[in-house]
Amino acid sequence: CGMFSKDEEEVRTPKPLTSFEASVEMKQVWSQSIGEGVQGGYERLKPSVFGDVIYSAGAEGTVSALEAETGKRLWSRKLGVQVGGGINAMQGMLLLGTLDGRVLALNAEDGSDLWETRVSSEVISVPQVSGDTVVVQTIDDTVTAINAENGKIIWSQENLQPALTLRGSSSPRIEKGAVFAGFHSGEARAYRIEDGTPLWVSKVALPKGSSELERMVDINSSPLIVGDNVFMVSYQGNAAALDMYSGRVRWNREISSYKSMSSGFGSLYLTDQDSYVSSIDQRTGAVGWRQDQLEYRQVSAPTAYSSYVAVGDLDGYVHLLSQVDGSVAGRYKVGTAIKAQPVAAGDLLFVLDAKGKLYALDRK
Amino acid sequence: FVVSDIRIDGLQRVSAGTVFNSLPIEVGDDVLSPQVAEAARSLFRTGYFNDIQMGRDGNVLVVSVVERPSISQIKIEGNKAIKTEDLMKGLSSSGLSEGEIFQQATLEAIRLELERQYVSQGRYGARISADVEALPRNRVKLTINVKEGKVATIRHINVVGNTVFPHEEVLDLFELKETGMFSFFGSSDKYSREKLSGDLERLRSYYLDRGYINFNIRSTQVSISPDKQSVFITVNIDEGEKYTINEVNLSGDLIIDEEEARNLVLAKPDQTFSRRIITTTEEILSRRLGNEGYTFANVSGIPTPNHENKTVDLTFFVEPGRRAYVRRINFSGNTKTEDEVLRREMRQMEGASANTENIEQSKVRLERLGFFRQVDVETPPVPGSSDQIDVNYTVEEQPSGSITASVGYSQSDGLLLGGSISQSNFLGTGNNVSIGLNKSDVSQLYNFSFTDPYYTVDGVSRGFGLNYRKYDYKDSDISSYAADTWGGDVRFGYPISETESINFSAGVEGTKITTGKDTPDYITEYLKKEGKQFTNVKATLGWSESELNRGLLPTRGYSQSASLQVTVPGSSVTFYKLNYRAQYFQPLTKSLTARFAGRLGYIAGYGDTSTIPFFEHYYGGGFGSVRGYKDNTLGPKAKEKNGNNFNSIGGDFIFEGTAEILFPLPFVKDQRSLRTSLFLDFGNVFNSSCGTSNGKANPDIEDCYKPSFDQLRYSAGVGLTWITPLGPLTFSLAKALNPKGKDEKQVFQFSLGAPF
Amino acid sequence: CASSTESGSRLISFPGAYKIDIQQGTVITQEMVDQLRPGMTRNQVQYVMGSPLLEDAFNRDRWDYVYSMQPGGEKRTQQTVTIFFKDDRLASVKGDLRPTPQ
Amino acid sequence: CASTPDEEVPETLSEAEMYKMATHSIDNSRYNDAIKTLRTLESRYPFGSFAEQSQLDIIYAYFMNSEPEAVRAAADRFLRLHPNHPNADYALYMKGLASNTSAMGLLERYLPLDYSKRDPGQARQSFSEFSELLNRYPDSRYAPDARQRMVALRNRLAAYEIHAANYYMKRKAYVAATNRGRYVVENLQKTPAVPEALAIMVEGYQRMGLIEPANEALEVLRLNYPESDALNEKGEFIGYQSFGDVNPSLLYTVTFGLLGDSGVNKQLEGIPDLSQEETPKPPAKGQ
Repeated sequence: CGMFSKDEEEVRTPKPLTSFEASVEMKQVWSQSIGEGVQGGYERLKPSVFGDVIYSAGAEGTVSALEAETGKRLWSRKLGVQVGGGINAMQGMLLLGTLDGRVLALNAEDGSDLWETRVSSEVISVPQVSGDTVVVQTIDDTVTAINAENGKIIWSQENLQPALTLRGSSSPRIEKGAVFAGFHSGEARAYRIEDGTPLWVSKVALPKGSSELERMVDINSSPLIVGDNVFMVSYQGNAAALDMYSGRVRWNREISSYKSMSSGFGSLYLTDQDSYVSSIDQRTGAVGWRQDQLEYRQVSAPTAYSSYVAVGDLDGYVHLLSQVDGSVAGRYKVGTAIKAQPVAAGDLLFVLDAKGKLYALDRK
Repeated sequence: FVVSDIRIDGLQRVSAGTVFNSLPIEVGDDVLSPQVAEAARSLFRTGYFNDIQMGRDGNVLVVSVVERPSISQIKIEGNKAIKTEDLMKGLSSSGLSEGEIFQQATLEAIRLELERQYVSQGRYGARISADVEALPRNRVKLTINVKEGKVATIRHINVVGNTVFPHEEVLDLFELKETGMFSFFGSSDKYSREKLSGDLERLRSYYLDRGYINFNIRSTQVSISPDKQSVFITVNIDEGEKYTINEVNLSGDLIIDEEEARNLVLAKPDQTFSRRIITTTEEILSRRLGNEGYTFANVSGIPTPNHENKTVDLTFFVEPGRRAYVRRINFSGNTKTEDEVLRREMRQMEGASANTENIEQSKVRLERLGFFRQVDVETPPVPGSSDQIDVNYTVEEQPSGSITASVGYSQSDGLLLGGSISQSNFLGTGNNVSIGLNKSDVSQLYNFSFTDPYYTVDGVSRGFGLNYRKYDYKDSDISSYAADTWGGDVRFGYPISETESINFSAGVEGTKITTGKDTPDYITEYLKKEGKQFTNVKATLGWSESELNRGLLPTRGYSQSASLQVTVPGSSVTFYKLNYRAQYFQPLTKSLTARFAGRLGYIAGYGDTSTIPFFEHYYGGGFGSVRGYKDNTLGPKAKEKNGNNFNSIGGDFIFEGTAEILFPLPFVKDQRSLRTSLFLDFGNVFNSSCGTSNGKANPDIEDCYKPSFDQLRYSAGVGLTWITPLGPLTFSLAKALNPKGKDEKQVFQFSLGAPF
Repeated sequence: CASSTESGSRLISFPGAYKIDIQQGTVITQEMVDQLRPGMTRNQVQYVMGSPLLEDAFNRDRWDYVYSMQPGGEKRTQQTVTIFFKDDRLASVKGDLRPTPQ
Repeated sequence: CASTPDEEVPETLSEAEMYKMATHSIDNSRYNDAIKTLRTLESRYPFGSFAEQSQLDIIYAYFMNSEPEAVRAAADRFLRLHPNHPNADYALYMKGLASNTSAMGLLERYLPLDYSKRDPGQARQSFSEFSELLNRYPDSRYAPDARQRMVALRNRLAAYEIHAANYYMKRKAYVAATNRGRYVVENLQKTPAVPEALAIMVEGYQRMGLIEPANEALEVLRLNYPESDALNEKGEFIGYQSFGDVNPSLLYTVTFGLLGDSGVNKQLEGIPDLSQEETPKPPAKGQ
């Protein structure tokens, strides 16, 4: 009971790793530091591959382009602004969002500035682009569309928020002329990309319980579009499959996650709040398998990588789980904690750790 | 059926009376079954019973009840951050304590109550579970175990959209701070909704006070991390443009003339628009109207911005409302002090037109008495009348004087008996009384003084004092002689303005000196010349002024006093003493105040007296003078006859002062009876003639200087004063910076009941 | 009337003593008194003159409005206006100020 | 390490033994122990036959232990649980007594302080609690004592008004003094202060030159209180009183009253004091 005694014991202690017989070996192709890591923040900083170049942004604003195969640094630039969301390399343009409420567009060739637009609040999710429209979602749940040529704001739609929200923000998805976005209120909405007219709204999860904490049902993970299904998952709520055109809920299953999902072989892979990685059948919502050996290891969002599901954890281990039964197939230790979702490109797997070091891994 | 009697069985704790009260059926009613069901429901609503059966035995209505168990004990485990007593208090405030009736709803209420207490402390991750254990005699034991989890701290506060002021400047406004090195110290990094709304208000007025009239907070996000240990706050703002004032005009019934009102208005054309200037002008104008008796006056400054040229036209609408009158002035909290002691300080009369300045001035006068730790005033309107108010003063009394008693024994002094009472509010009568009696084999000291500050209702004060002191011993700090004194004086004073008063006193004082074996020659020569017996008749004329905000431990204002004391011709020694004392408070920041104080004293003989008697000299050093030096050891010292230590003999000119910084102690809540300060003291005692009777410096005299600045002694240190019922307790830790010659240092000094 | 403690001869002889001003009663102006009309109800009188500080305990039909001021140490000056009611209607006005006849 | 304080009272004691132990400690005035035992008894045997009686005794123990707030809380709790218990009047009575003495700190209780000159707030609260006792239990055994204390409290409130009125008379604030007098005459009838109040009103009105109200008040004074000091044998008003500390001459002040002239100096006689006899113990069970 002393004044400074460690009286705050950990409520959830991470499960220690057990030995297993590996069926796949991993090796490091190259590794490079790309600037400052995310440290304790919950921003969405993950690298983005375009052509055979991988672009990445550090938390304090260093943007660099590396050759995907060899990791050779093509160019790198210090923006000197806190980057919240990004980087998205699409159509020769690099998009990122900042903590002081701006969306920046850089030229993919040399990183020079294209345009910069001030939006309503912090951007800690990845701006998306389709055709000549960039769509960004800020943490005040406002979706803003910006002209990709000159950075002028085309339209913006605001949404009501609960008093207490979960730190983090979902990145919208653009598909077939519509923008799909998930919000802190647990609702999913679709807007027409030209003028932002709302197409449909549907409830992914309903708040329940008495205190503000129990009533949080934020959708922080990005929507995943496969075919005409929009898959969404909310915190302390459900995973749900929505019909892209009407927003009707095809199925929903009670699960709580705030990290993005990925898909493969007809099923969805997601990491829930207690770091269980599970696979859910896209058509029926039934749970395929559920890997609990990584309980409480603050596992990152999963990425489908060849026939495996790749996740990172708090000690810097990359785990490869078999997509079939979720069993641990391989494990490889990189530097420190991995928070960002791994990125698969060709047969390379790129992993960014919290200290801002980018690793390219391949199977032996 | 007609109910002939009602019988209740199964009653244990609840009294039959309560059951009958809530039973809608009486003896003699003709009762049908729905009424019986209704009766059962109403009984259930009392919440005392688990189960109620309504039966019938002939014409007797039988009510058999099973009482709900009562909670015999509530035990809470696993709680460290919040003490069990606080949790229990929270529980009993929502009706859950030992001895209460146990209901299932109470268990849920307990869980919610405890969770609320933890959330309010920022421990969002806390999880609480409770289990119930039945005990014999229908009692229940509740064990609640708590998993507290970590306290959520604020990881980052971000203001989006501020371009005008740098990020740090804006964050400084916030009471909530990002967690950092020293945040475990206070709770500024714990999120609380009230603190955030206070911060937003400060942010808004910061902008509005600097011309940004269209400033607007678009939205605020408070988000928490999934592990519930970090809170993120984002405030999105639109600054808008900076506006300047175009023209200012007044409208409505001004009561006071336009000219005076106009120069009371702080807002001037083409000055930057500022909301604070508007609110302060509103206050000044309504207070000015209050002085004319319009306490219900209402002044509102309305800005009309015109957006093209970014200017604002300001109009102050003045509604005097009705002239208000005071019906009654009530005092509460004065359990010890008499009502008249408070009422005579009032500048506002009952049955008179209410005057805000007088009401405020009366409050300051009460604080200046020094009897009260806290004085609050409120002026509620009298119900049922549109223009009458009552003035209610609530006071919180504090000890106003000191009581000391001492019994001791030492080989040199023998048995020591002593006691002294000095109260400035004796028995609540407002009179200043001090009685001192000390008796030991070596010395007897008796003194008595009585002053009635309000001998007349207008504040003419009158008092008298008697003292008798007899020493027959060598060892005291002042050079080796003992002075037996006896005397008495009469003193008067009366106010000559709201803050100034003059006082005069006359008294007679007899002194007899007896020397010891070590008495320095300086003294023995003097006594040979002047004889050992002195009888002086003294008259004093003084003037004093005080604008302090409080009687005890003031923090603002200044006070000064000057006095001339003359011994009437015909006394054995004729001299005059000039004294001047002043102190000044200058608030530096919200919590820091600077205090500067100084004292000047000069004695000179007249008539046939050339040298001043040494026992009338000024002595310096120690408390109330230059701390860090032993009491009364500054200034000229004479070598003792044999042996070479020196005793101080004082001087005829004293100059001393102090510069202090008063700061609040971080942990102490009640700052009103405690004062801590960092101080720099300076001063010394000088002598116009250093006893050079035969032309050159007398070898036996040391540290004797003519008044000059470079002979001042300095000391610096920290002091603490604490007002206790036994009297002001003062400590000081001081380092003498430039002791010279025979000055004696004393780092730690302590005193009880000494004037400070 | 009673022997008073305030006979002029023995004024206070403390030189320059400060005494506070003693103000009592409601401010009465000629303009207020002029608004008085016979037959006014009590509320109307109260609206014009302000509430009476000196309600007479033994005679409900009489309201005395007194204004007195005694600047520190000087003589006490006083203005009085008394209003008489007859079955709750203003009957007559007496005292130092009277409504000027229209 | 904040473990809950363990029970000094052994678990094994039966209800009756605990009650005997509590009464024993009350008898030789070990009130703290009595309170602790009674509290444990109540929590262990909440339904026992002694529960109600122990709640009564705990009120008495708190009072004698001079914890006025605790007395009031215990009394309220008893009244909540047993609204029409035969001894409910005792709880109400003790509430009145508690607020009467709650203002007196340790020092004031033994010093000769005149409470009519001090904060009347407690007196009003205690007065209202006693009046609640009188109108709910008019024939309670404590009614006479409560009534007597109420009279004393009213006298004290009236005396408080007179002191304020005296101050305003000294200040020559005659409207204030007359209103204070009127407050006593209108709200605090049948108190010994009424004659003084009337005398103040007469003098106030006279000083303000309002002759009719002065004479009305004088008439009432003459009829009801002919022997008042403000009247001479023939019933003429000879002035309320003169205060010594209003305008003494310089000489009188300097010479402490030997020379010079200070005017008549007749202070107010003493005001009847609160009756201080023994505080009654709660009635034994079943009485």
